[in-house]
Amino acid sequence: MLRLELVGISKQYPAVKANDSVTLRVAPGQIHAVLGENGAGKSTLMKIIYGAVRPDAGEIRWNGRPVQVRNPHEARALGISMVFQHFSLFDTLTAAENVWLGLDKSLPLGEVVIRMREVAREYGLDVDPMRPVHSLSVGERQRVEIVRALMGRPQLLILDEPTSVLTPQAVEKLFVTLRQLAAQGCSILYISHKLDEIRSLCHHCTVLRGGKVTGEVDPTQETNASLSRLMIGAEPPQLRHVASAPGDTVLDVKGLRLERQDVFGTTLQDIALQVRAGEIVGVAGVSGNGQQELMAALSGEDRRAPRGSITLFGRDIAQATPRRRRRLGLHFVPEERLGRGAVPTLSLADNVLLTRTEPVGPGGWLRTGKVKSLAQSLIERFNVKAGGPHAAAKSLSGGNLQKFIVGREIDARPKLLIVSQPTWGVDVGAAAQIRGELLKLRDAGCALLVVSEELDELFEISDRLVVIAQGRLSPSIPAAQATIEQIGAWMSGLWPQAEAGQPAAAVA
Amino acid sequence: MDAMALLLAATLNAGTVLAIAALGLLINERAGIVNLGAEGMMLVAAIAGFATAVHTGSDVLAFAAGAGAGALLAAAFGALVIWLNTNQYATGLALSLFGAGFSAFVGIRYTQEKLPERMRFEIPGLADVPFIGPAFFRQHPMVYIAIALALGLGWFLYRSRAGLVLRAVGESPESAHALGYPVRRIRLAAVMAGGALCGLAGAYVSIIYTPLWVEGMIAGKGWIALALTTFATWRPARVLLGAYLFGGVTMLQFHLQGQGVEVASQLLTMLPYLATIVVLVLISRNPAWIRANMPASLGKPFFPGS
Amino acid sequence: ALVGCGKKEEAAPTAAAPASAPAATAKAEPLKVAFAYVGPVGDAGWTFAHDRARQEAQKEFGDRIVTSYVESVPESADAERVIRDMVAQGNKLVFGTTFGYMEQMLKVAADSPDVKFEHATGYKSAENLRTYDSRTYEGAYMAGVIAGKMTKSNTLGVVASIPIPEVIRNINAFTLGAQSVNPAVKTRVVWVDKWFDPPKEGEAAQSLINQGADVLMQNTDSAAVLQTAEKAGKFGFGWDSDMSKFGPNAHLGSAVINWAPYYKKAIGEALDGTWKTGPNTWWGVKEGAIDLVNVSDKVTAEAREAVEKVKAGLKDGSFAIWKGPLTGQDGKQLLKDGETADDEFLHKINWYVKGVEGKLPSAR
Amino acid sequence: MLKLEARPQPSGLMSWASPLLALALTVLIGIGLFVLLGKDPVRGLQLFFLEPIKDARAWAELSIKAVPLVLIALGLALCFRSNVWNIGAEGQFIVGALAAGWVAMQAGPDSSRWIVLPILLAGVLGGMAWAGITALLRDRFNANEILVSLMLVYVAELLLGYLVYGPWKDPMGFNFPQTVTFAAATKIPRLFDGLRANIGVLIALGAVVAAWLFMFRTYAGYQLQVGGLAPLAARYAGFSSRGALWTALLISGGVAGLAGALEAAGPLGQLTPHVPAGYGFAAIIVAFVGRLHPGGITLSAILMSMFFIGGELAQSRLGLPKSITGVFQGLLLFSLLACDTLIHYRLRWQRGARAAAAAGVTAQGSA
Ligand SMILES: Nc1ncnc2c1ncn2[C@@H]1O[C@H](COP(=O)(O)OP(=O)(O)OP(=O)(O)O)[C@@H](O)[C@H]1O
Ligand SMILES: Nc1ncnc2c1ncn2[C@@H]1O[C@H](COP(=O)(O)OP(=O)(O)OP(=O)(O)O)[C@@H](O)[C@H]1O
Ligand SMILES: [Mg+2]
Ligand SMILES: [Mg+2]
Repeated sequence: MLRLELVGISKQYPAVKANDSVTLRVAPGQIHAVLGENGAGKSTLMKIIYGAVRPDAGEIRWNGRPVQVRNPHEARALGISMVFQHFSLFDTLTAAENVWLGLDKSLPLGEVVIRMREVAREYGLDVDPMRPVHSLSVGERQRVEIVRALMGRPQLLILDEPTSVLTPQAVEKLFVTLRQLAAQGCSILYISHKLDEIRSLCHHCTVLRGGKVTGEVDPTQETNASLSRLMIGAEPPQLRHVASAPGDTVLDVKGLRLERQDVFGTTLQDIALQVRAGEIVGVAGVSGNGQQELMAALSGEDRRAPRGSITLFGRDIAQATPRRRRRLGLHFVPEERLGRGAVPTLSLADNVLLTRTEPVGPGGWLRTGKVKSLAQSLIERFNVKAGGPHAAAKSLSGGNLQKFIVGREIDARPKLLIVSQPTWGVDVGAAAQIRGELLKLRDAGCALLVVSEELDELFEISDRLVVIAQGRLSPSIPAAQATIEQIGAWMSGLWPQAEAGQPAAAVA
Repeated sequence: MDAMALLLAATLNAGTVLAIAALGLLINERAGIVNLGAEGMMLVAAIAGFATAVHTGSDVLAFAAGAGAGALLAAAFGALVIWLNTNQYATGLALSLFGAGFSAFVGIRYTQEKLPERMRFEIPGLADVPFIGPAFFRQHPMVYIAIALALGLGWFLYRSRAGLVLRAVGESPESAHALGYPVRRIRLAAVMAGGALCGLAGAYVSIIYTPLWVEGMIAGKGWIALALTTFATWRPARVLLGAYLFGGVTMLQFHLQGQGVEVASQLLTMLPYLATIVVLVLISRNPAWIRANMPASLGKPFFPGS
Repeated sequence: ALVGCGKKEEAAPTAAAPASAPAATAKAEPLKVAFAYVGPVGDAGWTFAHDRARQEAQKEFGDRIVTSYVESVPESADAERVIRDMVAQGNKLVFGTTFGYMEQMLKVAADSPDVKFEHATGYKSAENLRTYDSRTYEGAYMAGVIAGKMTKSNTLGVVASIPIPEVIRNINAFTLGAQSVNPAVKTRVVWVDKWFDPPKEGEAAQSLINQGADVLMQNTDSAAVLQTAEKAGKFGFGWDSDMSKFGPNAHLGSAVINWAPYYKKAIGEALDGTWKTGPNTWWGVKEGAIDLVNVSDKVTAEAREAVEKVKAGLKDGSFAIWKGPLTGQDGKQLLKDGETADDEFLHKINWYVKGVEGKLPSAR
Repeated sequence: MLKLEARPQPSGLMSWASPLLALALTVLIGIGLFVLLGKDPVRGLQLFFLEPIKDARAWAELSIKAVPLVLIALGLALCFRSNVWNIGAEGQFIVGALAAGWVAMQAGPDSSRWIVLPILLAGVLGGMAWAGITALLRDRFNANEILVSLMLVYVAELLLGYLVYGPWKDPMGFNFPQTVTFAAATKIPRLFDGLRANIGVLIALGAVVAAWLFMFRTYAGYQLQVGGLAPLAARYAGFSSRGALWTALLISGGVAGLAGALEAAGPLGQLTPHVPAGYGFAAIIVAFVGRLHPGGITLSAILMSMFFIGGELAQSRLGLPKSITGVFQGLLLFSLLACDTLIHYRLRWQRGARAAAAAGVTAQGSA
């Protein structure tokens, strides 16, 4: 008997059909992958199973019996738990309170704490129930989410992109837990863009494209290329990676120390880093280890850096404004597209003005014609799918907006481009295009600093790698000489020159 | 000494209106909704309560009518803000203006009405203790209810599961929604509870504090109640404290005048407002303090992705 | 709330009677008379008293006049528009019933020579604008006589609005009245800076009671002070109109203004063409414009007698309130023995008499 | 079952139709109200929508009310677009009037007509200074600007009271709370003989154009709005949020102060405790009903003034209570906010059992 069977599930959103007659069958104890590019409808399907979204048509069978899942409470009552793509935790509440909120039975809080400890011990997911969530690392937060999901002893656990924020070691630990769960008979629905993970973990894989099922395969029998073909209908373009010929030092950071500004932030300590013209330096690390703070200090959003700690072409820019840095040739692509890299409600044309001042005439007068034509040229050059220069930024899909923003900065002919998470949540096709553009820029002699949590990506495009952990930066290592395991170890703060006194504690 | 006791008593009385309304707004804000319409709700509740008292002669019914009127207006506000996602500030201001106009409009025929004789309350035994008696134990029951409300609300927010859910909704409606909590209905309930308390406070003004109906008689108390929630960093006990402090400054100003202090009355009257500003500055100066207490989604719209 | 709305029909102000006069019988067009009020009519107080007089005048002249009013006209630039509109509507006699319309009325009067203007409590006049007022201090003095007899703490309290001569006069008269029967009396004053703000008036009254006052008077427009006295078991008075129902136990009497005699006179003059500008008309007990009414049973016969004596004296002119020796708060002699104050002296009053505590806010 | 459904693109048609729909809704409710009160609704509508614009005099009177509303609302629109919640324009208006009044009182009978310029300038500076307090406390201490600016309204009112009751009192005024009437030279020039409309109309029209250009055609205006829409994006771009805070508050305080100066040296001609006439608060509605757009603000200020004047007329002609104005204004803003939903959503009629089952979710739309 199947644990879960979906028959002909459809869901129409005003603009798109997110699910189109989807059929899915999950056996007990099976780890079942759902694969698909951005917007393929994976999350929607999971939310339908979890009762958070209502399907327009179709049937859900649970253990052979047709059911209506009207809301997450009912899903949990049936034995379905979910860990969301975007964490659904409450920062100011404690871990125990967060878990409590995910339980339906009105257990007293004290009992929740006891049960949490039990579950944690059983699956090796240690978390301190009494700590407020904002004081936890990303990995710990995810453990809270998983513990919450497991508290109800589920028969089906849904995990939506759980590994995008974990170190390779933490991913391995998670897989151990998941395999243990599956062995106990719990079914798992596992969503990821990472083909390697799916091939090593999952027993079965359903591929979605444009809301429709395009294939059902045994992932262990597939290659990355064949999965990719199912997913996007083509293999991703191969990157042409020629050896770099680094030139002069463009960015020189030394002795950068920055007290954290925010109780939930990280203090930067003794950061030293050089980026030369014509090379890409990749910064690896688990999120929350100081990347945000480092980017803010480099971009000028945080201008408290000590004088002389950041120089661009030998010129001190530690306390320069972002606009001045841009004039000197430093451009930056932040990780949040909506709300930081672009103003959601403004048009693409207006968003051009965020970092580009060519259309600003004397006296601060705007030449609206020029603004529009610049936006139009970006749309064309970078192949952005949008309704034109007047389309609001928020109307674009994530990948297309990312192309627009990266394009906007590349088009400005930067001398140093700093990019944070260039392909976060972007599908394979768009990611390949963006990486290609970055490499082209490098070949044209620009210096690039790329921060990413995806090691594959860093290995693919970087010439040198550094690792950030607990607000400190490792020495750099040529990408060709580094291995995933080594970088994974460094991500826990364990690199050779780290002082002896430094705690070797795992970060995640 | 006796004058001191009476000053304390008057302070408690004056602070009660603010305390009840501010506790209501605190419930709103804990759920993430700012309702700038407090003044309007209180006005409509004041006339609703007063009219009910005139017609039925029952204070209990009058308070119920006030609370009901407040809740009703809050529900209208909530429908706009929570379901149609209109701007919270603009909608609240509209409610304030509408409430002022509407209460005046409906209240015209009540301006010359008077209420039946007010009962006097005292707690037997305690009321006769020197100093303490006149200061604390000869008050309208609503004064004690306000204190009980603050304590109860503190317990509710920090000890009960329902309170935890309320805080969770104000902290991150998206997460609460993902967990299956009916965020909008919870918010509406919070907004209506807040409206009901504002209504109770409004009714207290027109049937107990100044047993009359007069256009605009809330005279800014709704706005001050709004300031109190920030002042109190969204903690019930501190709301109570702030309300008494404010009531105290108001009464002190009259006291000083009566004592013949040589300062222009206008300057003395400024005191409560200046005090509010000063306290706001002192509280807000420490962003960490605000950050750790302020409901993170306060004033932001929520679009459930269902 | 909706119920109240439905019932409004009966309660809607009927005053602004449409100009549908019985057409055939009237020989001449009726004279249109308009009143601009500063507050809503409904309250027991200043505007209420004016409107009562308007109604009386309407009754007196029947279909020879048509009266209308606009209430709650702010004393801002808006007043000018309202008054201009009254002129544009064909009103030939316009009453402005608060001081704050002074400049606005002067401007409109200058532009409308064929319309006559009557301005209450002002001090500027023109060819077609004259002023009128009431000697409210006479009522305050009579209330003071009762207060002096009734106080046990020998402390009186006054909730005062704004420190213009009229209000200061009333505080002084109240004190003088009390001292005439009880020399030990002191008066405490709290200013609320508003004519009409019941909650604030109530708070001020409470504060006075807390400081020992057991008989209160107010020179503000609501019954809040009386109500506060009632709640605290103290005494108070009605002001401008009879307020006894707001504090049946606390109420000792109401100092009322009756504008009807003046309104009848002014309208009559306008009707028969004898209206002309002149000095301020300042009527009091003598002309029937001021009275202390509805004196409570709690007031001793002795006190009543004293009040009646004052009233009779004011009526026949044998008694003067402002008569030397009059000593100021600071001990300075304001009127020598036997000297009586003239109106000029009263208009410029800017001091407290001895026995009033605290400092006068505007004396600087 | 009616269901709200998100539109893929905001509707251009609805953004025009929504204000009209809101007005229609308000009028409809108004008619109901008139009927309920036993008044002739046609006459009532006439008083609100025809009388206030029937001739030159009526337009002149309308302009007296509309000019301060337009000026203040323009400043507020800039603030709200920058996400600065200045709701204390009333206080800035008062202090503007105070500063202007102080200059006007320095003028003697032989002062030149040009004294009007320093008077207006003083108004601007006064308003700016008062708004500057809010900006300072927000900037330095992070104090909530809604509450600070609001408390400062009360303080400004009392300050005005203190001055006109005390130091600035007309010595010949029998102690009445008012300053001397200003010298003739200080009077804001009128546009036409016999009508009260003054050059404030021209100033307001100029301000409308200037505000439009600033908001939509200058880099500075753009920066301000980015700060309002997405503070993080503004920081990323390097637009100073402090600069935006100060600019928005100073400009809006300045225009509110200017409006105060025009009022004091225009229709009032002296300072009394009655300088504040509620313009600062009414302008908030004007700004929102006008969609924070200069053109819309002009129209909505005219509409709002019609409500004010119509309310007065309804009182004197029909015996309706004055408070009906407030009811209408509140209703208009409510219905506009509700109608604006239709820009981003459409109403769909949904039938059948599924709809009934989904009743709980229905009202929630599907955003
Ligand atoms: N609440 C919603 N309203 C309208 N459209 C939606 C909504 N939620 C999702 N969509 C659209 O439905 C489609 C499927 O979205 P879904 O989130 O299921 O994709 P996904 O496969 O999870 O993508 P990703 O890999 O980016 O997480 C997308 O085009 C998305 O824009
Ligand atoms: N974090 C908490 N967890 C559980 N109970 C709490 C918590 N915080 C407060 N309480 C309890 O809730 C009630 C009222 O809380 P409230 O926050 O209003 O108190 P407070 O006096 O303002 O707090 P503090 O003393 O910290 O300033 C009290 O009984 C208090 O002990
Ligand atoms: Mg997804
Ligand atoms: Mg506490």
